[in-house]
This record gives sequence, structure tokens and C-alpha cells, in this order.
Amino acid sequence: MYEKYMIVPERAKKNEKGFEIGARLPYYRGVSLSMVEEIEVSLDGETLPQSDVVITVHGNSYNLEQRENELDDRWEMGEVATLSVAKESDLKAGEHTIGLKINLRIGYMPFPSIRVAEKTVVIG
Amino acid sequence: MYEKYMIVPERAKKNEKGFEIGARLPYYRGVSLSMVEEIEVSLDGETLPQSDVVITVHGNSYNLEQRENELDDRWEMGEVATLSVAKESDLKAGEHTIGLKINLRIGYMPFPSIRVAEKTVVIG
Amino acid sequence: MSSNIKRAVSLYSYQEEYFLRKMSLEECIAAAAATGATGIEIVGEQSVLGCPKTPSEAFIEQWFGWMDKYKVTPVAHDMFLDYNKKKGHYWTDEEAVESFKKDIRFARSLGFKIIRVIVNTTPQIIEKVLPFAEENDIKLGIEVHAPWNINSAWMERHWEVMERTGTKHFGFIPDMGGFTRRLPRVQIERMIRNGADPEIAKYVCEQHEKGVMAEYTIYEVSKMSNRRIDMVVAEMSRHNTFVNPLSLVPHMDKIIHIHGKCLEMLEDYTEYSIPYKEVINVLKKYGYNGYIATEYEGNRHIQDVYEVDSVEQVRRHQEMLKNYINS
Amino acid sequence: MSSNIKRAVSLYSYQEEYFLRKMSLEECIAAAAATGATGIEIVGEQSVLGCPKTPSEAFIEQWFGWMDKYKVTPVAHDMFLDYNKKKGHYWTDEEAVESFKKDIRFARSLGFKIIRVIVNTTPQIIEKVLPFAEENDIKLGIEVHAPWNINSAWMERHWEVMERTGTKHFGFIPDMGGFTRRLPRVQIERMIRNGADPEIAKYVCEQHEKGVMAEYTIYEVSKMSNRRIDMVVAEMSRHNTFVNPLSLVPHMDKIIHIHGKCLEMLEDYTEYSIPYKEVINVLKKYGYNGYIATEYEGNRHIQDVYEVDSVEQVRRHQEMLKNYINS
Ligand SMILES: [Mn+2]
Ligand SMILES: [Mn+2]
Repeated sequence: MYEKYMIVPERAKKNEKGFEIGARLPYYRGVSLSMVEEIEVSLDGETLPQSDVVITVHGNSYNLEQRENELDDRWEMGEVATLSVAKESDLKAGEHTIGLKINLRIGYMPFPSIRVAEKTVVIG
Repeated sequence: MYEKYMIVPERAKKNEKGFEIGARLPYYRGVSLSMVEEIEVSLDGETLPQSDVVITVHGNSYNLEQRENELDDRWEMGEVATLSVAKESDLKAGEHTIGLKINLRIGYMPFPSIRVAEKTVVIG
Repeated sequence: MSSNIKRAVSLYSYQEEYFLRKMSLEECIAAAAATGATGIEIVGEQSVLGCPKTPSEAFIEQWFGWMDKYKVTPVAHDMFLDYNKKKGHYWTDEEAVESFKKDIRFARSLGFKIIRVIVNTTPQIIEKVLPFAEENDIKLGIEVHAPWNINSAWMERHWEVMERTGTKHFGFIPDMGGFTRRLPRVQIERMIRNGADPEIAKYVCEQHEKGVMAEYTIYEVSKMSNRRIDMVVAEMSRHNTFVNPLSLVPHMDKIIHIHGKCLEMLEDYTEYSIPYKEVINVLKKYGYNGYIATEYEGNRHIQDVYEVDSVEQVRRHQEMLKNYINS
Repeated sequence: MSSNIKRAVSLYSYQEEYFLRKMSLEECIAAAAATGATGIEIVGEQSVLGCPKTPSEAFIEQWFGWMDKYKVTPVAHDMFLDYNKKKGHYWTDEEAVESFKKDIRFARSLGFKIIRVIVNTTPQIIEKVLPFAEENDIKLGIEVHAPWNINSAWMERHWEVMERTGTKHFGFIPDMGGFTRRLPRVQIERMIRNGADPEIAKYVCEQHEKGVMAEYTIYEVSKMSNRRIDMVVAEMSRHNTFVNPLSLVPHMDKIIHIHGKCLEMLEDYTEYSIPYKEVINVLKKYGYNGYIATEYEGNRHIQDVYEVDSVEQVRRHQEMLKNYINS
């Protein structure tokens, strides 16, 4: 569901910590950030630590620990969040393959709701 | 179902070909012999070839091939059949462990109906 | 509220004693009659040698003699379709219909008015054999056995034939095992004797009683254990279904007979798993007036360690039916 | 035979365009109204930022302005219970009730009279929140979603609360996806694009349409393939259930609302999988007079390769409803 739209390539760019991409929640409703069990980003095949991902929704930023404890603020349906990923080594400008796995904890689903996407994006 | 009664030890004895045991069908109705997919006898842990087993129901004897093609004659519910097993090497008189696996082909069951039993019997 | 529901016993109930030749066929009939039941059901291939071949004149005469002697009536014969009887060959519909006709002749020869049709029979086969059943005035009833219920897709395909043909000779035979609110204790205990984890078994029973869908329970158990026997316990919740007894209501005029499944009749005349009172109240309220035939099936779960007393189990079940029908 | 059944649209139906910001909330309402539907349903957490917090005065005013402008009525809000919202902590019943109350306040603030309660909600929680729902005159309806049906054990536990309390504020909301006679073609084709074996998919579809119990189909497929995706296709038959539409009849007075699920509306105004005509005939015959709300859900199965046109799919579904209701 919505895998195609998870990665928003137009929003990809380098930043002071590493790089960032735009991302939409692959679900038909918004959820509190605490329900986002996993955000796993990979870069050119290398899986990056989840603790290095900071999510920003409508101006509010959350690291992994803050996200897990955020019961009120929400990633709304269709909202393009920014995922900022720390990456020490210098990232070459140009095309990169981005992978994104999002795992949601949904009360009425007995199983984890995991969705994955991959896109080639230009990180300028 | 009926595993406990499958092997009838009182009917065990040596015969001219090897040995025989009494056996009841582990099922709540009789079936045509063709529906008895497998009769596997083991003696003291050694599985004997199914082609060496001859079944006798109410006086009529069937080897494996005959049994598979017998659509009319039936192994009736609770009937003690004789399973005669060819065994070339001389069988010592006394206690032996008999294993019995019966696999039935039952139309309304998607899976094979397999039942197993084991008993120590005296083969005199 | 009284009712015209009638009571029968399926001799299937005495299978343990019959299998071990502790009871003869006549003794089974006598035991059934002694409970006050007025109808007899049999699994032909269990009770009558050579079934579904038409029995000998001598047997038929003896059979009706027993019916007179014990003041009971033949009600139903339970048939099977062994469409894979010949190894590697599946019956065509025509072969299945031929086999089916044998059962109809068999049933008629012994005075049965109803045939319990095994659940794997397709609606097409039944439609093909229906004219022959009508000629012989035998009603065919597809057994509605858990995990099916009377509204299941498979049953709807049969219902569609009943509706389209408008026949009076094809209906449903619900098995009360389809109202298993609590998992059968005798079966759970047998599983534990066979090595199942008692804590997991307890969890499965609790979830089942709460009405939790079996798929959830199975998934949870798969996280608790990787042993096959524990999964079998979890899967019991899938096979032993419970549905609202009201599910029968839209089909009341198509219910031609009922199987009174029981696995453990308690001393207080209740069944451990099945809320008979609730089901019978629905049957009474909506005017069911056929038979309920006791079908004791607990023997298979206790025979490994206990003495089976089918006669007492059937007696208790019949007492229960009598109470609920007349109260 | 005419009927008093009313038509609504759940804005959930336009989720693809709404997700991609191709349609605004107002445009969704306008599209729904343009079909002739008179009722609006929403998934609050989809359509309203911050839900289930009570919306701002400004939003509420705008909302009712839209209702007036487009001549539609708020009908139902779909709620969830995220009892594992906090990692590692499961809500107590009291915490769940608190969350539930927020949804009741939310629904009331926007004029909804019905809340669709998510299926994992226990009967105990509903019983506890019921007085608050009654005070606010909000009817709670447990969604009866495949693979459940209205007679399932879980639904019987809810039914028991309805019966025991005698409340007028708790009932059922059947989702028409529970009458999936044919497996959704859009979903099967998506599976094949994802690598499922087309022959196995064909077999599964055929068995499903014959009404064969899913367990049999799954077992047969497990012998044909050891690939996970083929098993997922087989398991579709377990999740997309069909039951006889008559199963609704004993509960007609407890059905407070209906979800008109559709995955593929054809040009001839029929749904590919669901025999709407049969279901609506039952609803009409037995006097259902609430809403049926279109719930288009096909987008998720085609969005990978096709342009989604939710507006047209909803339009066709509403035309179909209109035809069947009035014919
Ligand atoms: Mn039965
Ligand atoms: Mn729905």
C-alpha cells in the first residue's frame, strides 16, 4: 500500500549532518509517531543505523528515542516528512539508490505492518 | 483414533513365511481394501517392506497389488484381520516389538489419515 | 415453551463398545431405545457388513424385527463418497452418482427416510442424484460440520441448488459440534498427554472462549513454541468453531435433521463444550420439528487411558435433550 | 420492491487522490455529493488533522458549511483503538475507554451519529464506554469485516452485550467485503505482477468461486509450490470470505450502518467480486433502512501501474446502489 509514494525524490538533498529525503507514511490514515516502529534507510545498498535517522513532521523534529515516546504529535496521512540521516563520510553528489523500510505497529493487525520501497534519487 | 487397539497381540505367531499379527482398522467405519494406502509393519525397530505384507479379512487374502485393486471386499469396522509378513531369517521365539502404521485414503480428508501403534508381543 | 422436536440416537455413539465387540448391533439398538429416544441413525458402513450393498433379506427382516421389538424408527443413514477409492483415479460425477444411488437403495431397504451426505459431496453431484432420491422418497441432507457453518460459502452453493430446484428432498443437517464455545476438555487433555504444553493449551482455550479468531491464536502460539503438537492445539480453535446459534434461523425450513454431537457429558447433564440450551431454544423458537440424534464422539480422546462408557454418555445426552425440549 | 435504504460515501474512497493532494477535503465532499449520495463518512484520522482531538471551532464551522453547501449529512466516523500506541505497553481497559471517549467527542463535534468501531475492540471495552455513547447519542457499530462474519464467535460476544444491555446505541456494521464470491481480480493481478504463479492464482480463484473451504485450497497449493507469494495468493481465499447473504437476516434490527466495499467497479455497474444485487435484495426484503456507504479500496492494488480514478469508481458504485435499491 502506497509503496510507490513512500520516497519523495524531489526532497532529497545533502545537509550538514549527512543527507535527507522526503517520505510519506505508507498507510491510509495518520498515526502518532510512537506507532512508527521502524524507519530503516539504506544508501546504495548499505543499511544505515536507525538511531541515525531524525524525522521532521510539520516543523517538529524527533530522533529515535523521542519518536518512540511521542504519543501526541502525528505523521499525518499523505504528509511529506523529512528523514534526515547522519552520514559522516563525504557523500558524492549525484545519483544514489535509496531504500526505505517502514514498520508500523497497528493495534488491529496481529502482524507487523512492514512496507519497503526503493528509488534512485539525485542527492545534490 | 483406535491406536490402542490396532495391534492384536493375542493373534501374533510364527507361520511358514515368517510371522503374523492380528490388526484392527483404526477407523470408525469399514473401508474397501483399496482405500488402505499403506500397511507398514516393523519388527524390533526394522521397517519391513510393504510388499511383504499379506492381509487376510474374513478368510480372503490379498497381497499389496491385490489389495490396491480390491474395490469390493472390505476390512470391516472392528474386524481383526491377519497381517502375514514374509521374513526369511529365522525369527527367535519370544518377545518382540511390533510397530504398525496404517495410512487410509479417505475422500473427505484432504490429508492422509495415518495412525501408528507399537506393542510388545510374544511371537511363539 | 414445549416443542415437537424428536429424539434419536446414532449408533455411531456406541462405536467403542461395538468396535471391541462388547456390544452387538442389537444391543446398540436396545441401549438407544432404553434412553427414551424413538429414532435410530446409523453409519451404514459401521453397523452393517458389506454396506452400501443392499443387505440380505434375512438381515432386513431381522432389522425391522428389532425396530418393532424396541419400538424405534429408522431415521437416518450416514453416507460417504469415497471418490478416490481406486488409487490414482478420481471418480467422475457419474461414478459418484452410481455410488450415491447404492446408498439410497441401502437406506430405503432399511426404512431410513434421510441420508446424511458427507460434506465433500459437490452440489453438482447432489443435483444429479436428486431425481433418484425423489423417486425413492429419501431426503438428502448435507452435513454442516465444523469448521463449516450453515452460511459458509460451500453451504451457500448447496443452498443455491435447494432454492433453484425447489425440491423437498435436499436440505441441511447441522452438527452441533459447530457450536463449540469451549474447546473440548477431553481432547485438550489427550493432547497434553501426547506432549502438548499445558500453559499453551490453557491460553488457546481462553482465547477460544473469548471468541478470538483462530488465526490470531495460531499466530501467537507460533511465537511461543516451535513444536508441532502445540500448533495442533492452536489449530483446534480453527477446527472446532463456534457461531451464533441464530445463524440457523434463515434456514430453519431447510434443516431436515440434526446431529447432536457430544464429547463430554457431565454429571449435571450439560455438555462441556456446547451450549445446548441456547441452541435448542433457537430451534424451538423458530419451529424446528425434526430429530436431534445423539452422536457421542468422546471415546477417541479418552480411550488411551480411560474406560469408555458410551451408554452412560448417550443416556445423559438424551436426558439433557429431553429437559431442554420440554422445558 | 422499493426501499428506504440511503446512500453515503466514505471519503476513504478518495484516499489515493487525497494522499497525493490531488483532491482537498472539500473536493472529496463535493465529489461524494455529486454522485447523489446524501451521507458522508470519514476515517477521522485520515481526513481531519489531529484527530481524535476535537477539531478547532474554525474547522467545525467550515465542516458544517460544506455540509450545507453540498447538501449532505455527516453519517459515520471510523475509529481505531491503538492499544499498543506506546511501545511495550498495552492499554488497560480504562486507557482504551479514554481513547474511545475522544472519538465520541470528535464524532459529536462534527455531527456524526455513528462510530464504526474497529474490530479488535473487545466487548468489555464497548460495554464500559456505552453509557458515554448513550449520553452523547452516538451509536457504536462493530465493523463486521472479512474474514469475520456477523455470526462469528467474536461477533457473538458483541451480540451478547447488545442483547444483555438492550441498548439502542450498539450494533453491527457489516462490510460488504464479507461477501466476496470471486477473489478480487485487481488484487490477483497485482500478486502476479509481484511474482505469483498465474496458474496457481487461477486455481485459487476457481476453488474460491466454487465455495471450497480455504484450508483445502491452501493445503493443495502448499503441494504445488514452496514460494511464499503463492501461499499468499492461496491465503487470499481465507481472508476474502463469502457467506450466504441470508446470514444477516437474524440481525437485521441490529445493523446500524453498512460499508459498501468495492475494489473494482466495472463499466456495466457491477462489482467484480461482490454480488451486490443478492445482498441488497436481502437487505430490502428484511427492511434495512440505514445507509450503505461506498468504500472504494481498489487503489492500493493498482496504484503501482495504473492511474487511479476513485471519483469514477465511486460514481459507478453509487449508480449501482441506486439501481438495486430502487428496482
Ligand atoms: Mn455428525
Ligand atoms: Mn469497511
